[in-house]
Amino acid sequence: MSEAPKVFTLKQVLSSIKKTLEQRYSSTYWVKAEMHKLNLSKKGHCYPELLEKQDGRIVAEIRGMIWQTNFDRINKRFIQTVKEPLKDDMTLLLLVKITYSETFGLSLNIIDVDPNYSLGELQKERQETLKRLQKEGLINRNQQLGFPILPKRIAVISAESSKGLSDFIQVIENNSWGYQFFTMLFPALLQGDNASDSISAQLERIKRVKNHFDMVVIVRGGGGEVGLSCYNNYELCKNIASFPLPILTGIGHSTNLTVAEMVAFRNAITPTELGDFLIQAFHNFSVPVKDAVKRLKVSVSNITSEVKLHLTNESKLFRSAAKQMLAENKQIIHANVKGLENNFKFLLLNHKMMIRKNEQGVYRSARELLSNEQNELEKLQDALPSKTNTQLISEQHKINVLAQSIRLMDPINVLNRGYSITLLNGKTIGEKNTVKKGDKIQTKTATFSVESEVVKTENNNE
Amino acid sequence: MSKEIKYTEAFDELQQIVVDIEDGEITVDELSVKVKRASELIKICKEKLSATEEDVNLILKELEE
Amino acid sequence: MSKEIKYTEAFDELQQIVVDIEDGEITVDELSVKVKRASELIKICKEKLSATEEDVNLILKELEE
Amino acid sequence: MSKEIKYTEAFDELQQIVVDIEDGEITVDELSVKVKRASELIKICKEKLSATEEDVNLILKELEE
Amino acid sequence: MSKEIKYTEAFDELQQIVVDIEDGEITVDELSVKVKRASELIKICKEKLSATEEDVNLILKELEE
Amino acid sequence: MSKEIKYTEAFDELQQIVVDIEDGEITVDELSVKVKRASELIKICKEKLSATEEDVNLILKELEE
Amino acid sequence: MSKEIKYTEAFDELQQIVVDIEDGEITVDELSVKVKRASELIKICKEKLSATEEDVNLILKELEE
Repeated sequence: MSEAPKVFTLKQVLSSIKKTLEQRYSSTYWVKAEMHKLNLSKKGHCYPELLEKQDGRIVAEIRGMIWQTNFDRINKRFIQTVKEPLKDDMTLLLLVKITYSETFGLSLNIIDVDPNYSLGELQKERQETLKRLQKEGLINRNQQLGFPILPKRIAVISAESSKGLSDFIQVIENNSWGYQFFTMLFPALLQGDNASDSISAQLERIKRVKNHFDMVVIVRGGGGEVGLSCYNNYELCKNIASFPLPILTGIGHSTNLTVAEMVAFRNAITPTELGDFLIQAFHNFSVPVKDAVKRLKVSVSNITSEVKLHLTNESKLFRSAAKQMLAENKQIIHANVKGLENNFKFLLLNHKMMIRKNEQGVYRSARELLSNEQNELEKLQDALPSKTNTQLISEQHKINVLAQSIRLMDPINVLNRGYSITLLNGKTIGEKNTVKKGDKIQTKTATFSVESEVVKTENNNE
Repeated sequence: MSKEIKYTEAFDELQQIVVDIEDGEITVDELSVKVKRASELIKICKEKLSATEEDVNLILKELEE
Repeated sequence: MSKEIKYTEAFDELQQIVVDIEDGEITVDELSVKVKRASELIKICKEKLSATEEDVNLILKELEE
Repeated sequence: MSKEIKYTEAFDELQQIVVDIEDGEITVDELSVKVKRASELIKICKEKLSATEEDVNLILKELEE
Repeated sequence: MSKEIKYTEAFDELQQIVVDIEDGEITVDELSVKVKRASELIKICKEKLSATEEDVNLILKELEE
Repeated sequence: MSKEIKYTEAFDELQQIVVDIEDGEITVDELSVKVKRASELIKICKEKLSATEEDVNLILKELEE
Repeated sequence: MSKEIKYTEAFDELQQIVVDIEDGEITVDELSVKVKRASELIKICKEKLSATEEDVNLILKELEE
């Protein structure tokens, strides 16, 4: 410490730091950071606070700076892409240059902001809301409600000054058909960070008097495309999805549908369109009622003409059936007359033929009988001579036989053969007429008769 | 009497005579008489048949007129 | 008398004579007499038969006329 | 009497006569009588048939008019 | 009586007569009577038919007016 | 009574009568009565139809005004 | 009752009646009644289109409770 220490002025030191930092960090860098507060100054410059949090605790913090010229360009492009202005509490992707000023110290000079990164972040929120509602089964809840056939009583959530509201009222109240709507306004913020709470609060009120209403409409108009990310808010979307009355939205923008619009009963792009839709609903009710008279007239006339035709046909049928029946009966009677005539003629003819047959039968059989008798008689007549002759011949024969016998037995015939008969006293000799010696006997032959005396007798049997 | 005999009786008697002759139940002594009777009966029958035939023809002729 | 005897009687007597002779119940002494009688009877029968035949033929001829 | 006999009876009797004659159940003695009767019956039947025919034709003619 | 008989009865009786005659179940003796009856029945039926026809035509004419 | 019958009943009854006549289930004896009834029914139907038509047209006309 | 019927029900009933009549499912007997009923329902529906019943003050009062 012999020499006195070198003393620098603050400016010398800070200038050296500035020089060192500028040499060391000469290029620009893309940095991801949360913009806690934008801190827009009256001159148009911004001095945002940039942070990084881990588990809710700040682990890095630095001051940012956007020059007015840069801010105008950046904000314009951001709104164009993200449909939201740069605002507090956004995580952004920033193009920065590290700057050091001897008077302001260290800060990040924000040269540009990537709007696409932010858009992605917003869409992430939208996706998360959708996913959650889906998971909780709420996504179609409102759409599943029955829509009133006549949506007359309407709770309107809008801002009193909203052009959307006046457009909507204009459409439904000045309709030329005399349709009567009942509307009641429940005023609320329609865009920006507070909109979701404001709308939710009004929905809560409407719920208390829901019996007086058929439906709820949320209309917004003239607000442009910016500031609608509130309609992706989970709480609001959940309230809409689970609301007991149908909710119709007419928020009036042309970008992607917000989740609120998706879960609502129906979304119309503009309030006018929504009004037209309601008028159409009235038409849908009114037209069939009006048509009913026409349709009734047509169908009644159809029915009556059809029934008349039926009746006429039936009466024609009846007439022809009655006439045909009479004609048929006449024909049957006529057929019976013919039948009677034919049968009678046939019967008579039959009888005539039978009589004729009998007549011929008498003649023929009488003839036959007579001729038979004649035959029999002739047979007998023929038999008579032959039978008589036969008998006579047979008698003749018998006589002849007897005559033959007699001829054979005539003693003359014996004698003719040389035999003779010896007689004693005129009788043949036998045991009763025995011959003794000296008896005179006669011997007869065929031609002679001799007398002799017996000389000797001898018995032939001994 | 022969006029009053019926055809049937005459025919039967005639037939009997023929049968008797055939059977030799008639003696030669009776034969002439029996044949004579048969001859008479035949005449009677023939006459009756003729008469009946005429009768019938007449009746039937009338019918046809 | 012989004219009045009937054919049947004549025939029967004739037949009796034949039977008697055949049976030898007639002696030689009677035989001639019997044969004579038989001859007579035969004659009678034949005559009767002829007469009857003529008679019958006459009757039947008449019938056929 | 013949006027009072019915056609059916007359016809039946007629037919019986024809059958009897055909079957030879009628003697020559009866034949004339039976044929005569048959002839009467035939006349009766024919008359009845004619009368009926006229009658009926008249009735039927009336009907057609 | 004939005026009080119904068409159906008259018709049935008529048809029965026609059938009976066809089947030969009516004798010649009954024939005239039956045909006469049939003729009456036919007249009755025709009259009834005519009367009905007039009736019907009248009613149908009224209907058309 | 006829005034209290409904159109449908009247028409059905009419139709039944026509069917019965067509099917031959109505005798000639009944025909007049049935035809009369049918005629009444046709009249009733016509009246009912006219009355209904007038009624309905009146109501519909009122509605259009 | 007709005043108390809800217009939704009225609308549905009307539509049903129209369809029924168009489909010809209504008899002549029912036609008048149905058309009359349709006419009532049409009136109810028409009134509903042009009438207002709610009261803002009443609702506000209820909200404050």
